[in-house]
Formats: sequence, structure tokens, C-alpha cells
Amino acid sequence: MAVKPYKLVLAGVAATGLITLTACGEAPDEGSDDNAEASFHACMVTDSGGVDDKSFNESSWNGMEAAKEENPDIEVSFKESGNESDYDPNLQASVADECDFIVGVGGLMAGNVTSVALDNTDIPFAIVDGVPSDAEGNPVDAPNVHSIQFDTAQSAFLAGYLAAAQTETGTVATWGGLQIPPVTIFMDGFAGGIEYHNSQKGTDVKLLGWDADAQSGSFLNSFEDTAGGKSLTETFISQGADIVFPVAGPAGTGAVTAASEDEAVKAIWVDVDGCVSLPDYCSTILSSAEKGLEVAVKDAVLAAYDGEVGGSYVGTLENGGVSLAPFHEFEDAVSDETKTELEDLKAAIIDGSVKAESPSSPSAS
Amino acid sequence: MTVTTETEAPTPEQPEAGEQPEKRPPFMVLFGRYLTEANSVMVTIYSLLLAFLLGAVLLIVSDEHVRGTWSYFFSRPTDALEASWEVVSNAYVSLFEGAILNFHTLDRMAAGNADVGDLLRPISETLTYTTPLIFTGLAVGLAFRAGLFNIGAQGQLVFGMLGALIVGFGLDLPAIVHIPLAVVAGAVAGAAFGSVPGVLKATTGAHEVISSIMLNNIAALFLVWAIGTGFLHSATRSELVTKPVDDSAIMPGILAPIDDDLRVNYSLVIGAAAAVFVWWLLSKSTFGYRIRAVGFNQHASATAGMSIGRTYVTTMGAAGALAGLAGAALALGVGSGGITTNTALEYGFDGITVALLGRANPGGIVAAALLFGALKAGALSAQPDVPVDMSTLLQATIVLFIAAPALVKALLRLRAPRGGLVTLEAKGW
Amino acid sequence: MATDTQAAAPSHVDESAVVRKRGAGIAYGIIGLLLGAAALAFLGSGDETVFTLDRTLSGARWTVPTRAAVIVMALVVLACAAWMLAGIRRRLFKLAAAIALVAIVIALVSWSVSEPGMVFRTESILAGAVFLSLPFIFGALSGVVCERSGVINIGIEGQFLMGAFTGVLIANITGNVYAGMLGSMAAGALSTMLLALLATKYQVNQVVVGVILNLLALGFTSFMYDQLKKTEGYNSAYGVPSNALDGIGLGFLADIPVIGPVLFDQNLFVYVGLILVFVVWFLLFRTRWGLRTRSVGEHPAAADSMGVAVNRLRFWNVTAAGLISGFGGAFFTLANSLAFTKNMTAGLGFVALAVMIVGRWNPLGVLAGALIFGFASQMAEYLDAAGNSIVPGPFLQMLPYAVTLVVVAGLIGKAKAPAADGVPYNPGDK
Amino acid sequence: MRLELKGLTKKFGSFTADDDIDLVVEPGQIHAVLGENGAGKSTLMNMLYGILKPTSGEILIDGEPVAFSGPGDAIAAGIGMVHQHFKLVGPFSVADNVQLGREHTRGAGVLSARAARQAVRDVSEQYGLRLDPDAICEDLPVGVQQRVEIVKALSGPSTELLILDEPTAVLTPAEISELLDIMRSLAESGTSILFISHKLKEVQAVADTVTVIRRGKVVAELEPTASETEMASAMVGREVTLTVDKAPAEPGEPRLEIEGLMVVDEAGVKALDGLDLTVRAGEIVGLAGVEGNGQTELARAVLGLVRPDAGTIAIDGRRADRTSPAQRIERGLGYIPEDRARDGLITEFTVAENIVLNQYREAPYAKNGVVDAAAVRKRAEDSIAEFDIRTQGPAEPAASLSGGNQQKVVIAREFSRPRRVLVAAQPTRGVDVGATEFIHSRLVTERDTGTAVLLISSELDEIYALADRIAVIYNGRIVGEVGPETPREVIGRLMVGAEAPSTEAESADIEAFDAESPASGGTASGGTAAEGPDEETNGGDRDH
Repeated sequence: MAVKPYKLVLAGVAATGLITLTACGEAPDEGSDDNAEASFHACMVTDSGGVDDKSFNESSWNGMEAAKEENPDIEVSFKESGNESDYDPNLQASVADECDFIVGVGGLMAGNVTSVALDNTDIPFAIVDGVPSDAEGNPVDAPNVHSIQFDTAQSAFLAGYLAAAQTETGTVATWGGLQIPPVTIFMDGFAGGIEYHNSQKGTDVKLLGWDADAQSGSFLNSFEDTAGGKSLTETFISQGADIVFPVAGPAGTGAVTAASEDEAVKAIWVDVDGCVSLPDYCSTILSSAEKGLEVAVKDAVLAAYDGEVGGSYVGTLENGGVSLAPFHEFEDAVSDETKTELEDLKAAIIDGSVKAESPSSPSAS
Repeated sequence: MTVTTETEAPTPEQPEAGEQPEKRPPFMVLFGRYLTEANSVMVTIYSLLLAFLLGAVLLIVSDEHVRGTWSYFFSRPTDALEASWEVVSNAYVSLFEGAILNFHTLDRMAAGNADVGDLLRPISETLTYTTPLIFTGLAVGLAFRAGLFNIGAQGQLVFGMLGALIVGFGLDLPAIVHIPLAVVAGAVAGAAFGSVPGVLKATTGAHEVISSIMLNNIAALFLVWAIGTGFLHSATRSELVTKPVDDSAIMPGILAPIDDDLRVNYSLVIGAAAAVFVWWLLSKSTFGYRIRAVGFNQHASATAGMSIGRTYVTTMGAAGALAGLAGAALALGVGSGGITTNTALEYGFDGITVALLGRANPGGIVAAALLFGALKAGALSAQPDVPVDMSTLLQATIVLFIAAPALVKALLRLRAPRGGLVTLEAKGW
Repeated sequence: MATDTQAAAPSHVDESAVVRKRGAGIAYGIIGLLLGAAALAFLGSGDETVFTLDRTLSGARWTVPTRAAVIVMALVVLACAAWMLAGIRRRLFKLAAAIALVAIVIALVSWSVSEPGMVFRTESILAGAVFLSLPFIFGALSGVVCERSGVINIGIEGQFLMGAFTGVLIANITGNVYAGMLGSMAAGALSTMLLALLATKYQVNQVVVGVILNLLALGFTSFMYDQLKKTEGYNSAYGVPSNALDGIGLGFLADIPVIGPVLFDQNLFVYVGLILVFVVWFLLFRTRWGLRTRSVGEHPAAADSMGVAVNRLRFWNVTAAGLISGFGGAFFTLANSLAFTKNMTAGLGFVALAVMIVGRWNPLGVLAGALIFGFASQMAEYLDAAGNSIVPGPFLQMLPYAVTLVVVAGLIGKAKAPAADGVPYNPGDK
Repeated sequence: MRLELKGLTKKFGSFTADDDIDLVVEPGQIHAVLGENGAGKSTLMNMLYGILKPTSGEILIDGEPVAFSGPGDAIAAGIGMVHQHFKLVGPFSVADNVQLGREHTRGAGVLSARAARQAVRDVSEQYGLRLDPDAICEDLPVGVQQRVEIVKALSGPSTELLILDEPTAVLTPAEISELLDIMRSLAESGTSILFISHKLKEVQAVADTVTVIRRGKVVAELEPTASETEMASAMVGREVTLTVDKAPAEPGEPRLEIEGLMVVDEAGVKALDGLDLTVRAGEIVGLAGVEGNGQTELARAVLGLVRPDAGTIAIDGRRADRTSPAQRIERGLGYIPEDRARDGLITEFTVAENIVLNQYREAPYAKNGVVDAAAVRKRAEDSIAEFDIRTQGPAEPAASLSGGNQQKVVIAREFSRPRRVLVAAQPTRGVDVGATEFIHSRLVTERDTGTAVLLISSELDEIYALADRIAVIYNGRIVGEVGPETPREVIGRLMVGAEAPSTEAESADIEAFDAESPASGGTASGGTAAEGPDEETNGGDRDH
């Protein structure tokens, strides 16, 4: 052949490499990230999805790093799991790495964390979104495991009430990544909040995508398929929904994007304050049903550093572990009346006069 | 598609085959010649080396610190070279330690902090990840030999997993019966699902690649639905996870007598047996004879009275059974605590690369599965020194070079081997 | 191998010959009967299907009695089946099959939205279907160009990933979404260039290379994604104008009922996709390049004997096809205004391959196939979102795959690939 | 144009396909190159046409040395070629095939269908080659396809030299005579023609000078007036006498009975249209006919590879048309496929594996689903000895055998097991003279042991040499069953579907080009063992 195409390929690869180099920016200052001298090594094992999942893995990791920021004597690292068969090796490897504190993220891992913890009673462990349990999910007593859970139904309840109060069309929608408790608890709470608004204010706001009684609804069956999430959201919008509440980690950005393309449609984000994690879309995000994972993990690491072992933590509205995020750009759009009602509702949930319940609510509290 | 030794059409650039050496050259000369020749052994070795070289480049490029040192390479090159060497050697040593032998464990053993179980853990992990790959590699490889591209091992694996799971928790039997029954259930379920593309191809001519891809997606969605049903869903856990299999159906660990935590179990033995069986099937049995005949030349096979359609169906069924065994290995092994939508990972697709790397030979497939299992186990434990995706990249590049011996030959300017390059022959749809 | 012209040439194929299509006839007959029987058994006389136009004519609604509609459609299917069984002109067979399929689809759609409170939002569903068909259009067109040149491109998925990733990256670096599009095209072309090189110069099994390229792209984009994540602002969402025509003052077209929202109120990518279908068709069937490309895919030795440089043409065609599939990758990010995430193409590259076969290696067929898929996906989503409680969500999501399976399994007949597809060419071969 | 080849040599590795060939074609001359299959003719032409690069030597056009880097250069230099294996893109129209590589455009690369059509019409009118520019090539009869090839070759910018590589192999006698007329008129108008053939009559009829090559070397330069024997001996390299000794047949009971057989192919065309044929024990029925008239489908239907749409097939008096090929093979049906490479052999398999290809499941080669490698090897060794298969051993891959030895493997497979009926389709195609003699005598032996033999051959000579009864197939029907003494012109007419005697001229042509005596006929169907790398792998069905 007259052309020497492999040279072109090589050139192309080289070009890609160059792009990569320039893309990654200037060389950083040296030595800044070297603190191998730290005496306390906190390790985290992620669930599938990885540390950058824009969801609980990422929030937990942020908490770890926040702890390191606060206490330079703490060193942090993570190991990603591809699926549940990676939990054990990752936990074991963390033990072998002589970690001083091991955080397992995700309720699926609870059994694995517990069994490894019971084999290594000298190491403190923590489990996010779960309680110490045996392989079959029955709670067991593990004194060296700290459990971190959140009653996100409470914050989602407020979000549902807010959505019902703000909707113009009388239709709002929610959808999930997978039908698993950390997802459906938000949807349950959201549905509860809407129902409460309807009963209190005599409105007839319709919720698409989740039937709390039947525990059935719309799921993307993926946390990664952002394009699918966008498309699904557009379908909801075409059915009249003007507020969407995606509970699907990164795939949820598809929903926010869809909402951003329609003036009248807003989104409510989950887990973290969407205005902070997705700053480009702040003008679309009405609020967020927050779950204070980052803080809780940070606190757990710092506590472990201080020698605290075991115990449990359930984030609620009361302790600030879950909350409704600020309205940011919608500060003016939300009426003072609604704001007051939300405050009252929050108080009512805290004192128990209004129940924000879900079959997926944390059991041990 | 078939896997075969294809003798390249002789071209003028090749040395004349006519020059027969009169005297046998000394051993070292012969050996040196062997090393610089693009025979299949050397191509494999060079492919591995090239892939790891490429991986090293990526590691260097992606490490901010090292990249920084390269920016002043010309003023003080030692920094860059040292830093690069450190990153690359750390990464590969970590991979090795995670996959085969952890030197730190040796230190800890010396200090009395670790036992033999800890020392064996990397190997055990490697073998654990190897097990399903042997099955799916065989599933793809066997079909290759019949000229079928079984891209559907993933779906077959999913159904095998479900089959083994249902028998695993649904029946109450002593382990001696329960385990074999669950394994067989996995194989049967995989075979049933696997034969569908075969039937479609035999009856309607639908291409197995397309139907397998569709069936993979269908199987994945079916799994999501199935796990959520009351029949399968765990009674005690709220996550999307199935019931665990009964203790009597859990595949016992091979190294469990040494340490309970060593996960490698007797599925590995079944895998090795399956590889031997497939080898026997292909080289000794009439069924294997038919598979190979159809794979090489279906027209001549049909003329000789073989039923092409039936061969497609049975081969796909057999391949499905093998992939189903992978599912059973997962369901009764690492997934015995309950299956999630994620348990099957990409083992079925990885089987394709394993089969390619193993050149659709049972022995080669086992070796390839071991390599990939080691890469996976190593990558897992080498975190965060090595990004997990590095193992995917390494796998892809290794297979790329293996599949294109001519590329390796050209890159390294190797000489053509006597019998021609061993390559994968291409056929159309 | 070379087309055996002689063996294939016993005499003329008479397009107007009357033939009996027993298999297809029986299949359609059974479907028609089942459909009719099911309608009588399960549908009440009060069931109604409501079709609406919302965007252009709010309030426009048409209510159709569901049972009657389904039965009429079942009769149409039966009529087609009878036609096929009684003997049909060869050239009309496709028409009959198409009519029957459309009737089946209309019947199923009418049925599925017949629950109280559900309406068929014609405009948004059709517009959504067109949009969702885009990745299949781009992917399958790329496949068509490759395979018409005789190279199997199973690596579309990988090219999508490369395109999706690079598009966002370049858009972020340059701050220009159009530069991002060019970037995704370049990335797609680069990765197919590897396929082209291995397929022509090194004659490696093309299916194998495709599989490897997919793996490579997945590994590379995931790896780079992790690396880039450490640096802020390289993976922010960039979008294209969602209504491109408004920008050039043709927005009034969007007010035409049905056609407006479906065709004239769409994303820039839709126009590129639709235009590309016709451009590729024109290039393939009306130009010198197309004639040579097709000859290289059908009978490379014939092309070679007429002075066409087979492997060079294949190399550049495959590389050019990468421009299309790379651009198709940008659909996932730039068209949707989304940032890149790992493995975000979710296997659609493979479905695009199926669409190519369904479309019989013809750009126009590809368009039809892609629209079927887009429609199936959109319907699945719509029924799921509308709270359809009869069929579980996962089963609805299987719909596009099941449809492909049915289509590929030959309800519309066996597809014939270009004769030399996937066969490396050595000059001197006959 | 004056073409001169000087010392042209082509080597493939250690194999020398063409060795130091010198040859001169004068303007307006028809220069025949005569040689057996594999003698190096096609390699030579491929070098001339730029497809292959010579290892050494040079090509001179009008005294100037030229170097072609591809066929495009050859075309530009005024060379047109009609290939032995048609280089037509099946799904393309005639006009598209003709314009490929030098397209008629309206600028910017957009094709002009009208100009392409017109160009085809112009050329076909100029040379009297009737063609419909819009017809799809793969739908055309072979003779018309060849016309397309010629028009294509003549449509070059300045075609002055036409290479015709075995152009008559697939033509009916009438088509052959038409082609020869065309060649003559082209030569008269100044076009040089290189005519490659192994058919002596044609060469004698049309050539101005004859070069004979054997094993890549020029072995003789002859005048067209040279005798057939002279030419044949030069071609084969030894004295050729090929007669098949056989006693008169003693037909027994009907073994193969075909009634009203109809096969409709995928395109909806009736390949077989109510065919009736009976073959009795102890006779050879020769099925004569121009290729493509249903012979392939008939053979495949008898074996069971295609299911008939109507009609019955009985083997040994028992209906067989609903049984599988395997069952028919078991009942004693032997089958020698016409396309050896495609249907006869698995070239990747060893010789031994190929020899038991249709018996691998039966005792003694397999027991309980396990292949008995020793038994297979034993059988292979026996067959190799009995059939004189030139191979390094039973474990050698069939791919490395020569064409003739590959055919012997197929023959050995079929002849070493008990059979009631044998269907032999083109059994000596691409096989050298020695092997042809051997195969012919084995076929007669088969007959004499009582097997019913259906011999399908496109070589009328072979039919005459072997058949006890001749059935002529045309358009999927048997249009006549005649005795072996029937004159050629009668059969020739039946072959083209003409029942009644046709014009004087036509029958004269048929006589002229097809009336070789059975005695010398075998020569023409010969071929050498050493097939070059240019050997067709998917069936040399147009070789003869």
C-alpha cells in the first residue's frame, strides 16, 4: 500500500497523548500530597459504581478526605469494588494493609464488613447505609463496627411537600436507578410529602413514577445511563410533570439536563446539594433532599482516630444528618408561606407528630 | 469464524524456503533465531511485554508527579527516570503481589503476624477470578470451533446462575446430591438459553451475533426483574439481592482446610475438568469431529451428511452449558450469599477475550483465564496504586497484539516463522 | 471469496413472479388470529384509546374504541397473511410484510394505552422516537460504510465511547461545542483507523479486532475519565441548541401539526442524522466513490482488476466511517448536554449493528430500522412512565431487543451481507 | 500494439510458477497460449495485467519496457482482460460493471447513468455484442456475462491488446462459435489478442500462432496447422492415448429413480422443472448439458442438500426424498461433488480425517461416540496406497495436496465403502491426465461391480468416454435420452434446447468445436498436479 497507515495511527496516538498531557494541566507543586508520615490510615471500600459515582461512594470518599484535611495525621485510601464478590478481598486487603479504620460503603456489604470485623476485633470498622448483620442480613452484634444510616425518607418528605407546593401543572415525577432501599426510601418519602400536602392543603398533586403502596414504579435499571435518564425524564415532562426527582446517582444528571432544557421544569436533587455538585444546573435545581454522608463519614473517621469504636448513627432531620438543601436561585420563587410550612413540617417530623415512613427506613435506630 | 493456522501466502519479502541449511547450527544460534521469530510462543510473550510497556507509559503519563519530573527532563533526567521507574515498578509489583505472592505477607509471617492462609490469599483470589473465566472462555472457544461467534455467553451465564440458585435454595438435600444437582441445573439452564441463537440460526438464518446480543440484554433485564420477585428476593435483606443458597449447596473451598477465608473452591476443579473434557470432545469424539468439520467448511460437512443446523444447535447448547457452569460457579461460590444484578459482572464478555487469547484451545483458554484472573485479582489489590481500569486496558492490548501477530512482527521486526503466522482467520457474517 | 457469478446466475430473477411465502404467511396468520382473539377476549367494548396532539394543537384529541381498532388491525394482518399464502408478487411481498407489521404495531400501541387516564401523545412520542433513533442511525451508517467496503465493524460501541468522551473533553478545552463535535469525529476515526489498519494491512480477523477495540475504548475512556476527574472542568456538560431551526428563523415550521414537533423542533443532531442518511445513500449509490466502495465489498478481485486499489479504499472508507460513529458517540454527551460517564453507551453500539442488518446494509433501510428501535424504546419508556402496571418495567425495557430478535429472526426475510464482507483481500486472489 | 515478454519469471516462495517466458504478440495477431491447468498460464496473464509483479524479466509494449503497479496501469497502457473467473460484481448492472474504475461522471464524482449506458451501447454496437446496460449481471446467463466481460475489456481508453483467459469454458457450442467470430473480427480491426486455452480445436480454428507452456516454461512454438496430437503431446509432455476400456453394460434393476423432480431456488426460479431420470445397476448414465441447467441442483437434491418442491427420488426402490443426506449415504449413495474445494474437502483437516468424512461415526472408525484414531489412520494408509495419493502421510493437512491428489482423497472416500448408487459430478475437473485415467477406470470398475453411476460432466468427451446412456439436461429437464453412439451434433442441439435440427451453420460450428473423438477427448480435460497459488479455491467450475 502506498500509504503507511500505521504511521498515521502512531501519530494519532501521539496526538491523543499530547492532548491528554495538556489537558491535565500544569505540573503540580511537588511534595504537597506526600504525607506518608501520617500515623493513622483510614481505608474505604466502595460499592460497585466506584468512588466517582456522584452518589454515596463519592460522598463517603469526600468525607474521608475531609477528615484528612482536618487532621493531617490521617492518611486515607480507597479500594473500588466491581461487585459483591470484590467486597471480601478488598476488606481483607485493607486489613492486610494494616489500616487503622476501615469503612465499607453500602448496605450490601454489611454482612461482609461484619464478618471481617468479627475476625479482626482489634480494628475499628464502619458500615455506611447498613447495620452489622450476618450473611443473611439478620442484625448481629459487632462491637467494633460503627453503623452509619440515614432516614432520608424525612428529607425526601420535605422535598415532596415542596414539590407539591411549587408545581404549576399539578403533576410531579420521580424515578429511580434501581429498585433498592437506598433509592426507594427517597421515593417513599417524596410520595409521603406530596400526599401530606394534598391532605393538608386540599390539592390534588399527582405523582408519576412511584406508587408507594404497591412499591412499584419507574426504574432505569442503571445508575450510569445518563442519556436514558434524560430520555425517561423527557417522557415524564411530556406527561405534564414540571418537577422531577431523580434518585439515580449519575444517571440523575440526565433528569436535571432534561429539566434545564424546559423553562417550566425544575428538578430536586438527592444525596447532596445539587447546586454545589452540579453548579451548571443551579438555575434548574429547586432544592435537594440531602443526606449528610460526607459529614457523617468525616466524623466517624475523626472519632475512630480518637479511639472511639462501634456505635451507630442515624442521620435524621433532628440531628441534621438529613435535610432539605437551601433553595439557592429559587429563594424568591418559594413563597414565605411555603417556607414556614416546611419549617413547621420539619418540626412536626422531628417531634413525631408527622410520620415520614418507608419500608426501607433504617431498622436499628 | 474459525481459528486456524493460516499459512500466509508466500511473498517475496519472506526468506526463501528453499535454502535448506546444510549443517545444523549451534543451539544458541537456533535459540536466538527462535527468539526473533514470530512464532506463536514468542508472539504471545512479546504481546505481554508490549502491553505492559504500553501500560507503563500510561502509568507514567497519568501520574502527576512523574509528569512533572519529565517537564524538566533535559536539565535533570535522573528525576524523571527514577520517578517513572518507581511508579511503574510499584504498580507492577503491586499487581504481582495481589495476584501471586505478597512480599509484605512474608515479612509479616516472619514477624509472626500472618499465617500460611494469608500467604496463599493472592493465589486463591487469582484462582477465584479465574474459575468463571475458564468456563466462559470455553463457552466462546467451543463455539468458535464450529464457526460460531458466541457473544452471548453473558446471557447464558445469567441463566445458569439463576438455575443453580433456584436449585441451591429451593431444594433441601444433602450436600453430596445438592451441589451436583445445582451445578447441573446451571448447565441445563445455560444450555437452554444458549441453544436459542443456534435454533434461530439453524431455522431462520438469523446471525448468532445479533441474536446473542439481543438475548444478553434480555437476560440482564430478566435478572433485574427476577431478583425483585418474591420467589427469589431475599427475605431478610432489603437490597436487590436474592436469597442465599442453602449451606448444603455451597461449593466447598479447596483451601478451606488451611483458612476459611480462602475463597477458591471446587468449581475450579470442575473448570479444569471441563477444559479437559472440551479438549477430549474436540480431539477425540465424533461430536468434536463434527464441530470442527462444520467450523472449517460447512459445505463439505453437509455434503458428507452432517446436519449443519443440528450442529449449530448442539454446539450452542454445549457452549451455553459451559457458560451456565460459570453461572453455577458464581451462584454457589462468591454469590452464594445472594445474587445481585452485578454478580455476573462481564464474565461472559471477558470469555471472548479469554477464548481469543487462548486461540480457542482448551489448554490456551485455561492459561488465558489464569492470566486474566491474575490481572483482575492483582488490579483489585493494587488499588489505589493502579487504577482498576488499567487491567481492562492491559487485557485489551494483550489480546490486540495476540490477535495481530503480523503487527507484533512488524513492530519488532521479527522474522517470519517457518509454518507461517498463527492467526485467526476471518470469515464474514 | 469472490462472488461466484456463474452459480448465482441460472436465469433471470423475475421480480413480478408470483411466489408463495408459506412461512411468513403462516406466521402472520397466527399473529393476526391471536391478536383478534385476544382483543375479543380481553378488551371491553368500553375501552378507548385516546390520541392527542399537544404541542401544536393543544386540546386536539381523537378517541378510538380500542377493541374495534385492534380487530380491524388484526383483519389487516390476516389479509396480508392470506395474500402471502395465496401467492404474491415478489416485489410486493415486502410491502405486504410492512403493512402487516405496521398493523401489528398500531394494534399493540392502541391496546397498551387503552387504560383509563392514558393518552397517546402522538407528537412527543414520535419526536422522542426520532431522537432516540439517533445513535442507531449514526452507528449503523458507520457500519454500512464499513461493511459495504467489505470490513466488518463490530467496534461501533467502542467508537461511540471514544466519541462521547473526546467530544466533551474537546468542548471543554476549547469552550466550543462544535469543536467538541469535530473532536468526537476525530476520535472515532482514530479508533476505526486501527481497525482499518489491522483489517487491510495485517489481515486480522475483523470481528476479533472489533471486540478488542471495544474493550480498548472502554478501558481507555474509563481510565482517562478517572485521570481527568482529578482536574476540574474537563468533563462539564456541553450542549447543542435543542431547537436548531429557531436559530435560523425557521421556527414557524415547528407549528405544523405532527410534522412540526417531530421534524422541525429538534436537536441539531437530528438534522445531521437525517441528512446523513440521505447523503450516505447518495454517495453509495450515485457516485464514483460509492460504485467503487460497493464493488470492493462485493467482489474485490473485480474491483482490483479494474484498477481500484482495494485495500487503500477499504482503509480510508473504514477510517471515514469512524467519523460517523464518533459523531454518533457525541450523541450521548453533546446532543444530550451531558457529561461523560463510564460505559455510558450502554451497549447501544451493538444494537446499531443489528439495525444495520435489519436495514440490509442500506442507509434508507437503516433509517427505517433505527426508527423502529427508537419507537420501541420510546414506547417502552412511555408505558413505564405512565405507570403501566401490567407489564413489569424490565420487560418493557426488553421491547427493543425483543423486536430486533423477531425482525432478525426473519419475519421480514433473510438479509444478505455484501459478498466480501469480512474477508481480507490479497491482491492476486481471484 | 506489439507486446513482447522477455524472460518473465514469477516465483512464489520456492515454487516457480513461470520460468523465463519469452513471447511476442504482433499487432492484429491472435496468439494462443496453450497449457494444462497449473502450467502457469494464469500467472503469466496476471503479470501482464499488473495483478502480480514479476520476480524478474520484463514486459515491452511497442518496444518500450513497462512496469505495472496494478491493473489500472495495464488498462491505461491499452490492455484489456477477460478473466477465466469472471470479474463481475454480481449485484451491479452491466453498465456499472463496465464503467467500474473509469466511471462516467457529471463532475464532482457524481455518476452519470445515462453516459454509462450510452458507452455500453456504443461499444456493443461497434463490435456487435448485444447487451442490455441495465440488466443485473448475476441474473444473466453465463454467455451473456462473458459478453459483458469482453465489452468491459474493450471499453478501456485505448484497448489494443485483449487477453482472453479460458473464455470458452462455460459456453455452449453456439456461443463458442460466436465468440470465435468476434475474436476474428477484432483481430482484423487491429486488436491483438492473447488467447489462453487448453482446447485444441478452438486454438486451431482461431489462432495465428501458438505457444505451448508446461510447468512454467515455454516448451513449443507451433503453427495453428500443427496436429492435435502434436499440440497435446507438447502440452502434457508425453504421448497421450486416452481410451477407456470397457465392456458393454449389463444394466440391472433401477437403483436411482427420479420422477417429476422440481427444485425452486431462493430467487424463485425453477432450477429443476419436472425432471425424470432412472439409473440402473451396472450402467453409467452420463448427464450432458451446458452448465447451469440444473445439474448442480440435481446432484444436491439427490444427496438431500436441497429439498425438492415436488417430485420423488427413490434409491433402491425406496422413497428417499424425505430422508437426510446422512441416511442416504448410509443407504449406499456415493457422491463426488463438483466443487471439490467447497463441498468435497475440509482442507484444514488431515488426509485421514477427510477420508472418513462421511463415515466418521460408523464402526470401525468410531465407537460410542469416540473416534478411533488408529482405525482411521489404518484406513487412510490403505487408501493412500490403493489410490496412489501423493502425500507425506495420513496426518498431512489436505490443503497441502495438489488438486489431483485432493480429488483422489474424495474418490478414495467414496470408493472404499459399499455403495448402491454413485453420483459423480465433474469427477476429473482440475485433475491431471494420469489421475483422470485412473478415475475413469475406477468409474468403469464401479459400474462393473453393479453400482448405478450417474456421471454429471460438462465435458462431452468424458461423457462419450464413459457413458452407457446419455441424458441431456436443459433448463432443469431431461430433454433427451440417447445412446452413446449418438452423433455430437444431435447432443449439441439438445444441449441448447433445440429439438429440431437447426441451421447448417450452427451444426457445422458444433461439429467443428466439439467433435473431438472420444479417444483424444480426455486430453482436453487434463490438468497438471501442481496448481499454482492462483488456483481458484471456491471451485474451478469454469475451468473446462
